[in-house]
Amino acid sequence: MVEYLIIPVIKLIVIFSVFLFIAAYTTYMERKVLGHMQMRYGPMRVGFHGLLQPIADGIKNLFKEDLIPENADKTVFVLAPAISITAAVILLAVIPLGPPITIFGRTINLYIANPSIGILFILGFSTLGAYGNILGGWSSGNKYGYMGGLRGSAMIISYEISMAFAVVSIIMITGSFSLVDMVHAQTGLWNVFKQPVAFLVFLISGIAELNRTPFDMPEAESELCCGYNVEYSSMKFALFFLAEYIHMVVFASLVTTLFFGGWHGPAFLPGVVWFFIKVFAVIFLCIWVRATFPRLRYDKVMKLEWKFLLPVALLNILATGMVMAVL
Amino acid sequence: MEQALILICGIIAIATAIMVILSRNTVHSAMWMVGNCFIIAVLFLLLRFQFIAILQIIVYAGAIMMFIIYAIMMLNLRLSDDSADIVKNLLNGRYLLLALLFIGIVILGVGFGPMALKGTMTDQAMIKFGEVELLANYIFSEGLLPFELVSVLLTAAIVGAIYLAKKN
Amino acid sequence: MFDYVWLIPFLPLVGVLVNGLFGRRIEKANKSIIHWIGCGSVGLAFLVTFIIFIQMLRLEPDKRLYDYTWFTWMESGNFIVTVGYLIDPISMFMCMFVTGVGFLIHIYSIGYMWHDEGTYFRYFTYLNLFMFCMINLVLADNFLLMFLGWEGVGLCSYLLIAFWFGNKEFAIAGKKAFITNRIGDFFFAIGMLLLIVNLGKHGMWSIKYTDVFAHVSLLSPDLITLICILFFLGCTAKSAQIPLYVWLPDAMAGPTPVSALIHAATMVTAGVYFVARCNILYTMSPLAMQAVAIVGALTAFFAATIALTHNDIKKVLAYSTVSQLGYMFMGLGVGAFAAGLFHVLTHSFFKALLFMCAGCVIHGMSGEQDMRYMGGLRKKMPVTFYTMVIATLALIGFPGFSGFFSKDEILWMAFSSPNGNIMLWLIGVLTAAMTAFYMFRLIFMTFFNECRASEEVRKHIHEAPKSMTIPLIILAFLSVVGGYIGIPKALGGSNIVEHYLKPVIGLGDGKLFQDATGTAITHGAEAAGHHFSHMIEYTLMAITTIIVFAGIFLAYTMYMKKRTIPEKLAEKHSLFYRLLLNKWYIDELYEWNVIKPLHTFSVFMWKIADVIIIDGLVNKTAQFFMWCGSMLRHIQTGYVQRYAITLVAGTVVIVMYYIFSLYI
Amino acid sequence: MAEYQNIYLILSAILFTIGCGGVITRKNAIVVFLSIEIMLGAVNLAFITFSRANNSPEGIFMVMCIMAVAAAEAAVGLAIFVLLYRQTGSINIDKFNLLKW
Repeated sequence: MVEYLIIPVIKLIVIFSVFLFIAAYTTYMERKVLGHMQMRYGPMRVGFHGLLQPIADGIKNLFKEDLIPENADKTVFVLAPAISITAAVILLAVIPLGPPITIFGRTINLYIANPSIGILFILGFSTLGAYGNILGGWSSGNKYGYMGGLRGSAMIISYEISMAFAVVSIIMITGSFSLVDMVHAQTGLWNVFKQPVAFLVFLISGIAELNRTPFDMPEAESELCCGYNVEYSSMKFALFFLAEYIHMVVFASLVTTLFFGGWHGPAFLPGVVWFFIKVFAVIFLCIWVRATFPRLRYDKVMKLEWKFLLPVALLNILATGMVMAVL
Repeated sequence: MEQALILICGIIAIATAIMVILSRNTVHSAMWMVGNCFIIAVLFLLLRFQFIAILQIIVYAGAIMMFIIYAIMMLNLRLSDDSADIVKNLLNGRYLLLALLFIGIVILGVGFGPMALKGTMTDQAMIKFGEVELLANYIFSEGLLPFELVSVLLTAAIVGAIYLAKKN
Repeated sequence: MFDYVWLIPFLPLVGVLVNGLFGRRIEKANKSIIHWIGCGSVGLAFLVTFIIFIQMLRLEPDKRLYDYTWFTWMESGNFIVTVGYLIDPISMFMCMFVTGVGFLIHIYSIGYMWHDEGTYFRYFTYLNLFMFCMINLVLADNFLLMFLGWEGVGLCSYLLIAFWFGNKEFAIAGKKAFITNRIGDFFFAIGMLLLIVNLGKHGMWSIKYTDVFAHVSLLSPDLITLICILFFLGCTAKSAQIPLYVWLPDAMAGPTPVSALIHAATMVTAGVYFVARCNILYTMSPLAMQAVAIVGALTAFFAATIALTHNDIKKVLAYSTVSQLGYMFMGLGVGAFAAGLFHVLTHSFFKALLFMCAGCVIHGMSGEQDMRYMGGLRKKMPVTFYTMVIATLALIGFPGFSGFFSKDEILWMAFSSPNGNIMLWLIGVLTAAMTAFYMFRLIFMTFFNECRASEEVRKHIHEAPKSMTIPLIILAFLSVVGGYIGIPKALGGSNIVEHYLKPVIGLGDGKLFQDATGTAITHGAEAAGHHFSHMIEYTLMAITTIIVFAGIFLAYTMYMKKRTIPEKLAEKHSLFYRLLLNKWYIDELYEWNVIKPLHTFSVFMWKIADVIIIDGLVNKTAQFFMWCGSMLRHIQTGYVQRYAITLVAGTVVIVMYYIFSLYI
Repeated sequence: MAEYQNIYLILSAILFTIGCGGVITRKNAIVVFLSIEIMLGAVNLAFITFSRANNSPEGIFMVMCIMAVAAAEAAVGLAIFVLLYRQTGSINIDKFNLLKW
């Protein structure tokens, strides 16, 4: 009973709140980092150096008026943010945060589940996030939202492919779909050194999956005035926003797990700490990319995927296979 | 416990399936269909086939249904042409008769028919099969030829789809 | 031991494939490669033949039989046909001169066909194909493979006669040859099937020569006669005998080397070869032998009379060929198989030579074939002239030349053999006289007196190129010497040919094929010496010679001394002259008696039976189904879901059936 | 596992029948397409059940093949629908009857 119900529930609650907290503070981090990169301070007012800003934003969103446009398909309009946040949160279930720890004489694994198909689980459910975007954009009955939804879903479907192919090469050298096995396999050398090409492909297509700046097709403020969530307000908007940042954190964890050796690190710090250090490093990288690159034109985005990333990922698989066959 | 789960899932599956064909709005149909796919995946999980379950989600929910919704949106379809008389059509006598016949036959055949084939594998092995390694071994040894043929089929489908969708 | 015999047919086949498949490109690149391939393959084939021939000669005479099986051609129950080649004296004898003379003619063709643009490779492909078929015909060890070659040479003959198919007359000549040959082949095939079926009744499911000849006693004499006659009908078409000779003179439409190769030296002797090959069958059927002899003699005489009046140089030679083939069949018919084959050999030398000389003349005369517009070529074409005179002397049987020995042998056999009689001899001698006359008529008209050609043609008259004259000289040499291998005993020779062929001919001693136990007639060559003294032989020889001289003299007076005589004669006996000039109206006879009725019948079948009855039936059937379709098409509503319902209903029915069959 | 197989099979049959009904009655081509997907899902379920009940791997393999076929079908089918829509401005399948007599 304890083994199968209480501990998982506790783990669920802990991990869920930790990641929600991290996601909330990622918004703060983004604003701060961007601000400093652009020679300004970012939020400063609420709390020390604006530390309470995310909480203030949350409260503000909660109390805003909830608008539903007349033209909207109401059911879908309400459903879309829910889908989005669910698809994001569900991914947390399989991410291993650290090596097993012992509390009160019990060995506790620092993950909710370790299915044999872990990475497929992530690939499968991360795509579902696109439903939120596309349905939200379509259901609001607004042409910008509609355009954003279409563009976003097309891009996500496309980049999903090269992302999966980059993962395939990792699966090949690991010989398992389980994320825990993947971390274990990197005890000696991190995958980023074994599979640099796959890492780059994964990073680029991952940023695209997140709809982040060089690839922020569905939102594209200057073109589509915020795209799919143009009609959303208050908590629904907050859910979209949160989902996006949870996605980003999960993506950072995934990069850490797949390429940076998960919780592995010098012994002077516990594994969980190493894991989060790496996660924040990757998040920082994402923010840095956002601050650096301009948005690509839509057709160039597609061209980059189909004519560059996909062939490169395929060739990488081929090369991996050949090297494995030789060794 | 398990039986109850199966029954609940089954009822949900049937309900979502019926909603697919009853919805007047095409997008709603597609969304019910996504739900149906999920429930089928859950049923696969209950049958201890993790791999097939996640495949069901990736392929159906992730790819096919995404395509379909995408297509619906591109064509900007909302209400179906026949939205007025869906129920009338469904309750048409001959269709109902056919459907009842069908269910009856399958229940007759399935419920009391003997299970003639018996595989050579044990239950444990089959559980393993639900994971990945044994299935991979099977695909790349005995099932290699059909597997490759399927890949050819997919390639052909992609080429065909691109050709069809291309504007001249 | 002779296991490489397959090379002989294979080499020309390689030539066919290379020239036939890539010839157009090769010809564009370098024309001379074509004839290097064409001639080279045949030359190599000749070389292989020669080696095998020498090897065979070194064996004991009664061991000169080797059957090489290459592969199984077809198999049907017990009946197995193999592709195999038989090496024995008779096949090597034929193969030697087929490849040898063929090779010379290939070389000659280089010069003759060089100016044909774009068809050069086609020509050599056909020639090589012909060699392939002819070698198959000669070397085959069973009837069916021989028939393959037999049909093949017919095909090549058609292709080559109609080589310049742009000319409608030539194309018609080709068709005529082909169809006439088909008629013969039809009888031939029936004969072969009869043979297979009747041997099969006795459990002998093989048509190899060796097996057939060993088991020929299983067949009843009447059946053998029937088969022999049917075979002979096939031979009359291939070897241009009465009644199916009509195609050969028209076959002169083809290029002259083709006439030399096919219609004088090799293909037309296939019939002679075949009868000689089946001599065991024929000797068992006196009636068939009689028929062969009589048809041969009649043909010899008949064709010679036509040749008397013709003015086309090639036609004259063509009729002369028919006439000489008649001689050969006469020889075979009286049982002198060796003599017949000997004449085949010598005839192939001098007739090929004659045609090639005629080709040189035509070549020199810019394509003119009518002798009335020739004359005086002696000075301008010396090589051609001398070789042609040698060939003519050989043909008319001038003492000392090859034709003398072979022809004399046949005439002597016709007189002395138990199957022969004085009438056959008389016809033969008369024919010889006519031969002498028309051949010298040809020589005088062509080479002597003043040139009657037009001014323009006269300017271009020239000797043929080296590649054409060298084969002439070689053949001229052979025409003279070739006869000396067969000097009869009466003249102090030993008749090598007869000795050489003895193991395979007839039922004498040392035969290679198992003989039939039946009551065959005594062999002519054996019996001849016993009945008659050398004195009679000398007398007959002298008479022949004198008559030949008379013929020459007559020609000399008519065409050298008093050149008005021919015209006067023609006027005086205009009926007879026109009869000869129009070939006894045989073609017209066939036209009225065979072709016209056939044509009428065909038109009837076409207009009534085919169009009205059969087509009507088919159309009505089609209309019925169209009507059915127009009724049924209403099912095709265009509504996908209707189809789906039908599909589901069908599935329900099928599944129901299985479920209920499961429970009941 | 074997004791539940009949539930699965009956469920599969019902789902298949519902899909069938959709194919037969609906006029909207995309809904027809979705109904076909329901049928495929039902078939997959049956295959998996048989595979489990009989302890044989062929069923699983078959399901993978069916999924591949479904994906191919979706790609080509949707391309055709888009094309038809461009041509006729509708995807009512009763309007596509050019091949009728």
